[in-house]
Amino acid sequence: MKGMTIIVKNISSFVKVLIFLFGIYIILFGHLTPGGGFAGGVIVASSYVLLMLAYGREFAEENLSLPTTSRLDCVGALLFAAIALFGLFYGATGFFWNFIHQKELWGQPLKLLSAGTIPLSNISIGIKVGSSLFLVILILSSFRLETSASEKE
Amino acid sequence: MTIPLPVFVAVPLVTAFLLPLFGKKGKAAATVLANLATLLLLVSAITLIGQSRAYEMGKWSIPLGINLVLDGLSCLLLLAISVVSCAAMLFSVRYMERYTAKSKYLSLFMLMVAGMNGVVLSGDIFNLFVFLEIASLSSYALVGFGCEHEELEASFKYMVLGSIASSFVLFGVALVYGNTGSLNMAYISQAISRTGITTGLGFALGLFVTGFGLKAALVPFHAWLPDAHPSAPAPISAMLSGVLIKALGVYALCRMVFNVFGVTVPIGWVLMVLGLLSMVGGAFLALGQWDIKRLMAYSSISQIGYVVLGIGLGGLILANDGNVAWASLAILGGLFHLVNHAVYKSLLFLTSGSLEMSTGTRELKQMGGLAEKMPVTRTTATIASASIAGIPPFSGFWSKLILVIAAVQASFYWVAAVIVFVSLCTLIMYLKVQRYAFLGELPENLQEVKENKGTMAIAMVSLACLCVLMGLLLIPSLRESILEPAVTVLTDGMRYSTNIINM
Amino acid sequence: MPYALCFLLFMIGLYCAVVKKNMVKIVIGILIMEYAVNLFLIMLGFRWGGRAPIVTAEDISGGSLSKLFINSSVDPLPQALVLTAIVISLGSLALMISICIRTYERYGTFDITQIRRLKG
Amino acid sequence: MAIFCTLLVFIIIAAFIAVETKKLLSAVICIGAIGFGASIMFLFLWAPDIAITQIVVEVLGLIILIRATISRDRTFIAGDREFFGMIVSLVIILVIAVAGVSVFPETLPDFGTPVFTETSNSASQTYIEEGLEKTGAANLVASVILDFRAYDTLGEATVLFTTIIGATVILRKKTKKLLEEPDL
Repeated sequence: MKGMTIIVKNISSFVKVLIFLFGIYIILFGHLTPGGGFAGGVIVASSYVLLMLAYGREFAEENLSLPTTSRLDCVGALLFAAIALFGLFYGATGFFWNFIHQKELWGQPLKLLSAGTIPLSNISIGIKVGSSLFLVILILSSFRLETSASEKE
Repeated sequence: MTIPLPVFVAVPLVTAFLLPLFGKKGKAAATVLANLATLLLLVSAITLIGQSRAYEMGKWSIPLGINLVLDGLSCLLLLAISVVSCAAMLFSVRYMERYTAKSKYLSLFMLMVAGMNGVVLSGDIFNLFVFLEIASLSSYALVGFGCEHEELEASFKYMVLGSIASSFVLFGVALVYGNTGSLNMAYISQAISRTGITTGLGFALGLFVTGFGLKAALVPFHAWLPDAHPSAPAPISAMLSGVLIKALGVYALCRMVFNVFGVTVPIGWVLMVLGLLSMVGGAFLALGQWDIKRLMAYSSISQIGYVVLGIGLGGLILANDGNVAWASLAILGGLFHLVNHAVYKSLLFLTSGSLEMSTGTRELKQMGGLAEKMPVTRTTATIASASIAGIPPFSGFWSKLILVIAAVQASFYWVAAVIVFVSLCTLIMYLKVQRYAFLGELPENLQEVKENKGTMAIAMVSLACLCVLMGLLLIPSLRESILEPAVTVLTDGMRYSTNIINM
Repeated sequence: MPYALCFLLFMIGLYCAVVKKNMVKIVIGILIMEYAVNLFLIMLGFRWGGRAPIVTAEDISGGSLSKLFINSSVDPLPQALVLTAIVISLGSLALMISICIRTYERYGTFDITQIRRLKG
Repeated sequence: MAIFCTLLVFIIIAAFIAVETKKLLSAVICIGAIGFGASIMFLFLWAPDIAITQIVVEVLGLIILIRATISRDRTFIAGDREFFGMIVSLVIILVIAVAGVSVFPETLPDFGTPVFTETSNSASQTYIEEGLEKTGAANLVASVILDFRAYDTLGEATVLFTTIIGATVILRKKTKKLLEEPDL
C-alpha cells in the first residue's frame, strides 16, 4: 500500500493537522461543551488513520510506531487508574473521589480550569482511546498486508 | 485493617495495564508479578470472610453514585474466584510456555479476574453489565488464544452468543431504568416491592434470565460451551468452567431473581426446569464423548444444573411461603455445590491439560496405562473424579446429599430420584476417563511420557487437598462464617434493599 | 410508538445474527442490536420542549441555576450510559472483526456452514 | 413525534437492506446509513455528546468493517442456515417481537416524559439541579460519566484495553513455539 495520489496526500497532510487540533479542543473543553475524552480521542485517532490511508502504513508508523502506541495505550489507562487511586489515598477518602473540586483547590464553574479531576480524566481517556483505536486499525491493516503477501507466494 | 473494596478491582486492573509494558525481555518478571497479584487477591479475600459492608464510589451516596456491596454471597464467589485463579495462574507458568505472547495472555487473564470481581461486587445493574463485558471480551480472546482452526471457530461461536446475551442484558437494564427510574439494585428492589412485577418488568426479567442463562450455559442455551471450553488453553478452561459461568451466569441470575425482582412461583419453576434440563441433558451428552476436555465441558453443564436446581427449589419453597429452613437447606446445597464444582472441575481441567501436554492428544482412545507414568496427575484426577461423582468422603458427596435431603423434605421425590440418577451417570463417565486414560495398556508411542513437575504439580496438588477438605466447610463454625451468610442473602430476598439503604 | 419501532430494530438485528450464515452478516446483526439499545436508552431520557443537559452562562442568574433549565433539561443519566455502551460496542466490533479475518485466513471463507471442524 | 418515527423507519429500512442484501460491501454501507441516522436522531433527542461520539465512532467502525470485507467477498454467501433451525428461530423471534411490541407502550412512561420526572428524588433530578455545584462541570453528561459514575468509565476504558490486547493476540503471526525443556 503506497498511498494515494498527490492531491489526496497534500490535502490530507493539511487536514490532518486541523482534525488533530479539533480533537485536542474537544478533549480539553469536554467538561464545558459537548464532547469529551471519548469523542476527542476517536477524532485524534482518525487524524492518524487519515494519514495512514493517504500515505500508506509505513509513513504513519514513522510518525507513531506500533510499540509506542501500545505503550501510550497502557499509560493512558494507568493515568486514569492513578486518578482514581489518588482519590483513594488523598486523605484516605474514596476511590474516584474528585479531590481537586471537593477541596476547592482551583477553578470556578464555566471556566476552562474547573471541575477538578474531570478535565484530567478527559485527557487521560483521550490518550487511551486515541492510541487504542489507532492501534486497532494499524493491527488490522498490517495483518491484511501479510496475508496478501503470503497469498502471492 | 479493613481492606477497601475497590482493591479487588483495582489490583488486577493495574496489574493488567502494567503487564504489556514488560515486553519480551521481562517475561519472567511479568509472570512473577501476575502470580503475586493473584496471591494478594486470595489473601485479601480470605480476610473478608464474615464481613458485610458497602462502599460508595467517589463518596457519592447512592443513588447518585455507584456502590460496591460485599455480602455473604459475593464473599463466597470472591473466595472461589481467588482460589481458582491462583491455582490456574500457577499452572499457566509452565503450561503457557509453548505459546507466544505470554505477557498478553497474563494481562487478559488479570482482566478476566478483574471483570469477575467487578461483577460479584457491583451493586448497580449498569455497572454489572460493564464488568460482565470486560470478563466476557477477555474470555472470547482467551478461547481463541491458540489461533488454530477449531479454536477460532469456537471463539467466534462463543463471541456471537455472548454478544447476543450482553445485548439482552443491556436491553433489560434499559427497560428496568425506564420502569423504575433507578439503576441501583437496592432502589430498584424498593420500587419493585412497591409496584410488584408489572408486565414491562416481567419482560425485563425474561430478558435477564435469557441473557444470564446464555452466560451460564443452561441447557436450551448451552450450544457454545462444549466448543469454547475445550478449545481454550487448559488453565483458561479451568477458569471458564470453574468460575466464569458461575460469576457471570449463576451469581448474576440469583442476584437479579432473588434480591432485585423478588422470587415468585413461576420464576422458581423456570429455574428448576432449567436446572433439571441442564443436569440430565449435560450428563447424557457427556457419556458419548471421547475427547477428554469435551466430556468435562458437558459434565460442567450437568453440574451447573445441580446448582441452579438447588437454588430454584429454594426459591420455589420461599415463593410458596413454605418452610424457610427447607428453603435455606436447598439453597445451601446449591451454593455448596457451586463452590465444590469450582474446585474439582478446575482441578479436572488442569489434569486434562497436564495429560494433553505430556501425551499430545486429548482423545481417550489414544491414551491408556498412564497411571505409572504420571502418578501426580493420576492421583489428583482420581480425587477430583471421586469428588464429582459423589463418593462419600469427598466434597461432592456432601453437597449432593444436602440437595437430595432438601428435595425429599419438600416432597419433590422425583427430583431427588433424578439427582441420584444423574449422579450415577457422572460416576460412569468418570470411570470411563479413569479406565481409558490411566488403566489398560500403554500405547507404543507414549512410552516416553514424563510427569509434569514444578508449578503445575503444585497447583494440582493444592486443589486436590482442597477437594478433600471441602467437606469440612460443613463444620458449624466454618459453615456459619462462609456458607450461611451467603444463604441468608438469598433467603432474605427483598430485605436486601433495606439492608443496603440503611448501611 | 418510537419504543416499539426501536424494539423492532432490535429484533431485526437478532434475526440477522441468528439466521444468516455469513460471519460478517452475523457481526452486522449484533451491531444493529446494539444501535437499537442505544436509541432506546436515549429516548427514555427525552423531554418535549427540552434542551441539552449542558449549563451555559445564561442559565445562571444570581449564582443559582434558572428554573427554566431545571424544568427543561433532558435526562443526563441515559446519555452517560449510552456513551459507555457505544464505546463497548466499538470494542466488541473490533474484536469480532479480528476473529473473523483470522478465521478467513485459516478457512478461506466467511461461510459458517463450511467452518465446521468441531463435532456439534 | 413524526420526525422521530420517520427517522426510525428510515433506520429500520436501512437495517433491513443491510440484513438482506447479498453484497457485503452494500451491507456495510447500510450500516453506515443506520449509524448516521442514529446520529441525527441523537441530535434531535438533545444528546449532542452522543451525536458527536456516534458519528466519529461510526467512521472508525466503518473503516474497520470495510477492512474486513474488502477483497474478501469473492464468494457470495447469501441465504440462510438450514431450514428447520431457521423456522424455529423465526417463530421464537416473532413471538418475542409481538410480546415486546404489545408490552412496551403500556408499561413505559409516555414518549417525551422521562421517568425521572415521575419518580420522587431520583438521581437524574439531582444531577440536573446540583450537578454543576457538586462537580463544577457545566456539561452534566461529563459530570455524570467522569465523576458520579466514573467507575463505569474505568470499566469502559478497560473494555477498550481488553479488545486491543485481544485483537493483538488473535492477529499475532506466530502462535506456538516448540517446547524445549523448560527449566522450571
